[in-house]
Amino acid sequence: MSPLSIDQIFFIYFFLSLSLLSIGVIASRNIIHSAFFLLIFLLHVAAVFLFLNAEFLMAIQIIVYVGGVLALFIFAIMVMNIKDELKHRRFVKFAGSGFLVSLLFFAVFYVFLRNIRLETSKPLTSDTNMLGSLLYSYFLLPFEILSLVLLIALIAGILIAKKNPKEDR
Amino acid sequence: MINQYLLLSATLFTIGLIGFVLRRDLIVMLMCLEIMFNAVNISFASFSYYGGNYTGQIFVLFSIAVAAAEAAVGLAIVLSLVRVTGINHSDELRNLRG
Amino acid sequence: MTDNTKELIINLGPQHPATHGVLRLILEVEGEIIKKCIPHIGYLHRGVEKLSEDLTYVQVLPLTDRLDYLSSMINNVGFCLAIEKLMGINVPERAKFIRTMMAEMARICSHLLWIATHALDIGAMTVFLYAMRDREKLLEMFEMVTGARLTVSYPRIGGVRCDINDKFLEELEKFIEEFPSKVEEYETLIDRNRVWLKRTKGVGVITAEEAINWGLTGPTLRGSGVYYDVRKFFPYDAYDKVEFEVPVGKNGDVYDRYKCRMLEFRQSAKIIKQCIEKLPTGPILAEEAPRIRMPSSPLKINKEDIQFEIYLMEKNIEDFIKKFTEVYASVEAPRGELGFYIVCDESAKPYRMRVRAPSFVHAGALSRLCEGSLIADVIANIGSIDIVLGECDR
Amino acid sequence: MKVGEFIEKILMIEIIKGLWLTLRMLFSKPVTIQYPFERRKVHEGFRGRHALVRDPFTGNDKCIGCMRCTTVCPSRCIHIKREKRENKMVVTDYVIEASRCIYCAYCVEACPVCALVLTEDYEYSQYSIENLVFDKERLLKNWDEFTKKWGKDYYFNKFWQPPGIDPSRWPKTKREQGPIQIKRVEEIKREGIDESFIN
Amino acid sequence: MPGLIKIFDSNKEPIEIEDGIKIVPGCSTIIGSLNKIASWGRRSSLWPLTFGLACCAIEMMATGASHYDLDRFGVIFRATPRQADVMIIAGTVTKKMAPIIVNLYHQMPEPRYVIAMGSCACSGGIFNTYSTVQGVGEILPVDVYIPGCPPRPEALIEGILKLQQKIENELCHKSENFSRENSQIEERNESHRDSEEAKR
Amino acid sequence: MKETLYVILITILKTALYFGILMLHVAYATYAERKIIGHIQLRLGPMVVGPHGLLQPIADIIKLIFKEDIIPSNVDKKIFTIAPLISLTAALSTFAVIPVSPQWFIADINVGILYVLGILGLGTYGIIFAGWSSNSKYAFLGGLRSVAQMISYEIALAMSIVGVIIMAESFNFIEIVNRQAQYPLGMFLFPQIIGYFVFLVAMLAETNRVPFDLPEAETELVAGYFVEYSGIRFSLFYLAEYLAMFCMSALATICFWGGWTIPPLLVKIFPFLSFVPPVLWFILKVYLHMFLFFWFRGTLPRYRYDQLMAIGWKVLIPLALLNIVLTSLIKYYL
Amino acid sequence: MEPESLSRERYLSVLIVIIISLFIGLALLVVSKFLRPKRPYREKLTPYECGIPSTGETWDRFNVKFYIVTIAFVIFDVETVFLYPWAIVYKKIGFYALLEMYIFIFLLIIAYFYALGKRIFNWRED
Amino acid sequence: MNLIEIVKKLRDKFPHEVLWFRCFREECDVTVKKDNIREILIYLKNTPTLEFNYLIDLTAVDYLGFREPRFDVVYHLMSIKYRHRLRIKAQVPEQACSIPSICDIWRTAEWFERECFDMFGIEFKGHPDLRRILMPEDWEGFPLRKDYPVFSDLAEKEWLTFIELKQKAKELRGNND
Ligand code: SF4
Ligand code: SF4
Ligand code: SF4
Repeated sequence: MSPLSIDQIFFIYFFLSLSLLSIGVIASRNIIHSAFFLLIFLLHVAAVFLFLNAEFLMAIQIIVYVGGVLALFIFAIMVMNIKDELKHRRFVKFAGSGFLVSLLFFAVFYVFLRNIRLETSKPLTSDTNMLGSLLYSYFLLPFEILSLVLLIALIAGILIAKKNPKEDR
Repeated sequence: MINQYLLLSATLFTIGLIGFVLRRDLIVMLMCLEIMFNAVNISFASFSYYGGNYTGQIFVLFSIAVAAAEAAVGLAIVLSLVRVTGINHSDELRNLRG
Repeated sequence: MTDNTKELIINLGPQHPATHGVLRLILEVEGEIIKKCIPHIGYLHRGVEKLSEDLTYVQVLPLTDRLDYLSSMINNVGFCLAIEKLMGINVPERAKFIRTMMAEMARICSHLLWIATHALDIGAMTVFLYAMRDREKLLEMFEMVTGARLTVSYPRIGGVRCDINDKFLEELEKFIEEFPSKVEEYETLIDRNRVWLKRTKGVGVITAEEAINWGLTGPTLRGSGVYYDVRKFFPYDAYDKVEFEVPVGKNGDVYDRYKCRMLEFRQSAKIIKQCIEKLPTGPILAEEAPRIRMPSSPLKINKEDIQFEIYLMEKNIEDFIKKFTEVYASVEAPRGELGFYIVCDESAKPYRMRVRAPSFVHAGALSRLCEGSLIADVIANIGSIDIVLGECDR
Repeated sequence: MKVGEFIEKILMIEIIKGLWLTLRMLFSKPVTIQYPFERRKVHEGFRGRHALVRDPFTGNDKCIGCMRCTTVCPSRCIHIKREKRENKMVVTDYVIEASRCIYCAYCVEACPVCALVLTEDYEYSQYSIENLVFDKERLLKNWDEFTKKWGKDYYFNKFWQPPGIDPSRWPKTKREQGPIQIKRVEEIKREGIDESFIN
Repeated sequence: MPGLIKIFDSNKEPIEIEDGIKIVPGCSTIIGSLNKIASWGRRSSLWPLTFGLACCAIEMMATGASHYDLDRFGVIFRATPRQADVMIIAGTVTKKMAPIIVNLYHQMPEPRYVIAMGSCACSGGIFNTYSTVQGVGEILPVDVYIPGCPPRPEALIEGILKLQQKIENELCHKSENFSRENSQIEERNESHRDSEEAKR
Repeated sequence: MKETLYVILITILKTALYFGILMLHVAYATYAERKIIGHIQLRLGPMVVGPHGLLQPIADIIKLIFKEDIIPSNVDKKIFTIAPLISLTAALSTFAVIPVSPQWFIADINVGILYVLGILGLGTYGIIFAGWSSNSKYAFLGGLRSVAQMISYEIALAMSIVGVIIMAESFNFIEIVNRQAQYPLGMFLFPQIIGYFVFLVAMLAETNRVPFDLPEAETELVAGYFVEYSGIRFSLFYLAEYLAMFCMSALATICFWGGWTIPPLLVKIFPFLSFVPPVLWFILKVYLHMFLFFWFRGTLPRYRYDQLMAIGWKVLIPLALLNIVLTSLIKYYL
Repeated sequence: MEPESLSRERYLSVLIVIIISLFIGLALLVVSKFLRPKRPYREKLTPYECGIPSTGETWDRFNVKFYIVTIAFVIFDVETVFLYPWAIVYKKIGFYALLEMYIFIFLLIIAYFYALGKRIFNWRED
Repeated sequence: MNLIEIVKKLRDKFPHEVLWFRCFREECDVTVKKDNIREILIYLKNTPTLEFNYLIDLTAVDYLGFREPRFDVVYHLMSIKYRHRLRIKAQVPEQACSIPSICDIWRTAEWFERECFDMFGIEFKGHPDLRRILMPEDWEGFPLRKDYPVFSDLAEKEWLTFIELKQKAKELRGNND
């Protein structure tokens, strides 16, 4: 193995860029910039899925996250006033302590993760057929439950959003 | 090899968490949630890859779906909050309660 | 606690592809739904009324061309009618028929431009070009007779400016022959098209009563089901000698207004046909018509024609009453009733000329038509009331 | 909804009809006139650029300085300077602001000697507004330019004697006006045409 | 084209050799041919702003329609000034409208041209009244004047062709009349923007 | 390592070639549009620049390159700059996986169809960002309308393709085309007629074309989301729009018209047709769809945007679902 | 196609294409940057609003009725995604898969009708 | 009922309002005092035998130097049912330059009155939104008054914005040439 294979180089790139992008999301003053960073972030995650031989997941990531969820976010941003955010502080009052707690979290993570070994001889190949077969046979029940979850989410979403504030008063 | 992916996942998760805890803006908080979801998905996928079975991937699939549902409901809540109270900041909401 | 949304204020025009010139609308929208629509006009206010006080009656005539520049012929006719009424001139028959014919040509011309722009506004760009193609033929015919395509200055006080010849009549006949099929062409593209129906039906509804209250005229009024047409109510020129119907709508929406105008195409063609058939021979200018160099001496108005009774004023007002005679004459312009109110002080220049412009009234009614609709409907509404800013702002 | 209508709606008959129409048009001949390469013939009497008629005999303009055109002009864009010389009015300067003119041809109609004409020329856009103020020279030049293009030997403007109008309304000089000989007398002489033919 | 001049010859100023025509000494070949290309492009695709004021606008529409078809010359109407190259002022400019026209003119990217169509736009025409501007030349630099009331569609086309000729003859883009102290203003804008951002 | 470099080099060359040809096509698609619409309207379209106006698109591009590019004050400068790039990149990179013949493609990935769907949706973000960042109300409304359009039609588009996937049992483009070659007409068009209809309508909506050209509706929103864009940035949007049209046409061709397959039935009747190279056949089909775009533009009025959403949700999605159910049933029992 | 052949090379090509696409856009921008005139000044940079100086805020809180549709969109999007793997495998798995998906679609239709009943697609009316 | 009868009827109803009437070329105009103009118009509109339900036009005329109440506000009424027109004129003096608004009787009067205000400076009492309509908001003077200049050169009466505009244009041009 050469000191840095192409894969390695890419991984380092993705590591850095993903970290930076996510920092960009949380640190941007302007929400639409956050959304933009999130867009690139999600695309990068899709690329990472490729490295894990999850071709289908990449496509789904792009379609659902980039095409769906992000649209929802951007739309919400467009509907709401962003000027507020620009005028106000970006972070909550107890920012310091929250930061520390999170770092602690990371430390714990790190300690645990360091020791995981899961090296099989033959890494997974990409086969959507297999994935589908599994999904619709072995994971039948979760799948149906999921569809219920989605139904409920839709109903809940509509119920919550449709509520007319004028009637409340 | 899996460690590097897990490390990546952990890093992203932490960043998301930091954002979630620190940011005031509800929409950004939801975005951070998405980052965390993605971080978890990466680890799932890497488990699947290195573990040699598809369960992880299927979990990612489910997780993506749930994340979408979460985002939908979450944003609906945020939006109706904003519509009713005009506030989209977490700490102000907290003040509202108290 | 309020609903925390604000209206977005959008400024539509004066430079906007769909405002037919320089109309400006200020729209307060919520989402895309219009809460309030405030028309602003005056961007083409050229001071015609004031300027005409400084010109002789004959010189004012070319000015009227430039009021409603889509149907300048009809404007000219309206102005001439007013002056003829004032001076008591009897227009020769032939001139009357020629005027009627020309006026109907101008109506077709104007409606063609209307359907063109209306369709373009709603997105059917091809109708625009087809209509313009046929309009071009009419313009060419205008050019043949009058020497200009748009600003014709053709009618004259007491008649028309020059006679028409057989070649013109031939071409006109040919045009009228094939015109209905051309109208069908436009209708194929839009009339039953589902997109068009969706965009026009039930949009910008105004009831008959409201339409009268808002002072709408012409096809815009008739679309709401009110039967009022100057050509029928107060016939002028040769309109009492030709047969035609006045199409009337029902619902008062954009579609009905559109339909009214589409039917008027055919009626106009019918009128022209009759005019060609019935065209008498004879002079085209009345004997007593003023010369092109209007006399600077007082205008001859027979004082016997003025009847008056004074009730509450001292007698010395009598001179005043005799000095200032006034008339109001109106024509059915493509947009509606175009009236000229002329106050004459016996000089060669009008003391006051007032143009009652249908576009002005219609533009005022826009705020009523647009409220509660969407931005796209505003465009459809502007198209359906067919305003010309030159006339609106004068 | 009737069945027929329903079927029509499902099959989108009206849209297909529209599409068929446009398809037909796609293959029919365009009506475009390719202007700089081919021109539509302008109808006689089109009210275009001004010109002063050049008298074929004298080679000069025919204006007698009666000022009728100035008074009749609605946009007041004709300016005439006159001088009294040897008991005769002489027009020293004749200016038309073409950029103000509205091309109503009142001046043409009013002129008792048919000295003025709105030619069928229409291509005279300019880079500078000063070039749109025509003085006497320019107006005569306009006439020359126009006649060069005209192609016929005679020219007659419709607004000199609007057809259908009782000639008794015109001054005598105008009643007698016939078509204008375009070529100059010298040229005619050179070509040897009978002089009595003119007028 | 200041950009080019900067690349090839940064310290030479263009000099004016004729009215409206400027050349840059010493860097003729490259700039010359590029310029030719540029002016060919500009000339061949003049996009006017959809902007009608009065009667003349109707003739302008007719010019765009099938019989005359401006598209033949690559002329297509754009609705926003940002994408337009030429402003055809078709109709009477009133005093109320004047600021708007000037505003629109300013919003057009350079190089930009103005055609005054019709007597009204050229000089106010018959409307010598209290409310009309006597010629758009009073408020804007006009490139081509087209007389007529309204000018025939052919006349408008001829005017556009004249403008094309003018563009072709430009060796460098004509000196913009309204671009005084641009750099300063730009700097001011930039600093303004920065300070706004800093405020946040 | 070396191999990879080799692959990279080849790909770059291939891409350059492919894109070069593609760009030429795009440029001349604008020309074709002007010509076709011109003739529909009894005009001639570009005539003067070059013989029959053939150099017109080139002149346009040159003009735009040499044109000043205004970034108005108060816009969100970063997003304003990036937005057209997003649109263009999204539109261009879909072509990475679109094969034009069995041999001609840049990359042949297994989930090609999903990739194209996903990336095409990305182009909308360019529009949204452009509308949002322009600080102009028209642009803003254009952006909003774009969202509305996207949320109404993306699902219909995605669902309309499910039928094809059921028939082809693959996400791979080449596989899909090969499957169609087994049919006598060489296309899924007839079994999938409902799906095709839905796809066609959704395709028009996705590419913002008449009758769904609301985000840039000229007579309503002036120029919609690119109101403030000038010069080269505007041309990037323009390019992206036409690229998206090409991409959609290619997608329709591959999914419903059998890509480069020559209908076997036709070959039987006219054997000489088999000598026509598949690429030509493919391009022909693509241009057929491009022609449809232009033709509709020349014929139809524009929908209002609540109606447009209603059509997407109330007509197309039920139709697409119906198509899925029918196809799966028939396919299962066949 | 054998699954083993998922080589990253293919995606490498995709990546290259993406990079080249970006590059084309950037190149156009950069080239034009050197060629075009640049003379910004205050009037030129004002936002366009039909010639009138802009009034009011563009980035303001803005009431859009159809954001509920967006929620429905996301949910439906997810559901569509699950149709894809099913579409290629259901025949192999057998009738169960078909049935399962019909149940799924049925739930989808319930959701659809719920949304329809709540009139969220008629957003203009309320 | 012909026009003369209508006028007679009107006079009987409002004996203290009608100043005079005149008939010329089959048109009648009635000059009235301005104070009760609303009542007169409402009467004309709502009386079943008259039913002048349509306001064609509303304008004003300036008789500067000819008559004392300087302005006439002119209403053109029409009855769609009976097909006749009537002209009502109300005298408005220069000093108390105002007249009751009739916006609530006919909505169309809203703009007509605004125009009248814009052009003549006649104030319509009770108008909901009396602003200039044709001229810019900050324009000075009332153009259609007889003492207002016709021609473009307004000298010191010129609209300030336009002066600025011209000034700026000149300045910018001067800098370059
Ligand atoms: S044509 Fe009319 S405006 Fe022109 S100079 Fe003659 S009279 Fe005057
Ligand atoms: S009317 Fe004729 S003769 Fe008299 S001044 Fe004018 S041009 Fe000369
Ligand atoms: S020049 Fe003539 S046609 Fe043109 S706008 Fe002025 S008056 Fe109208």
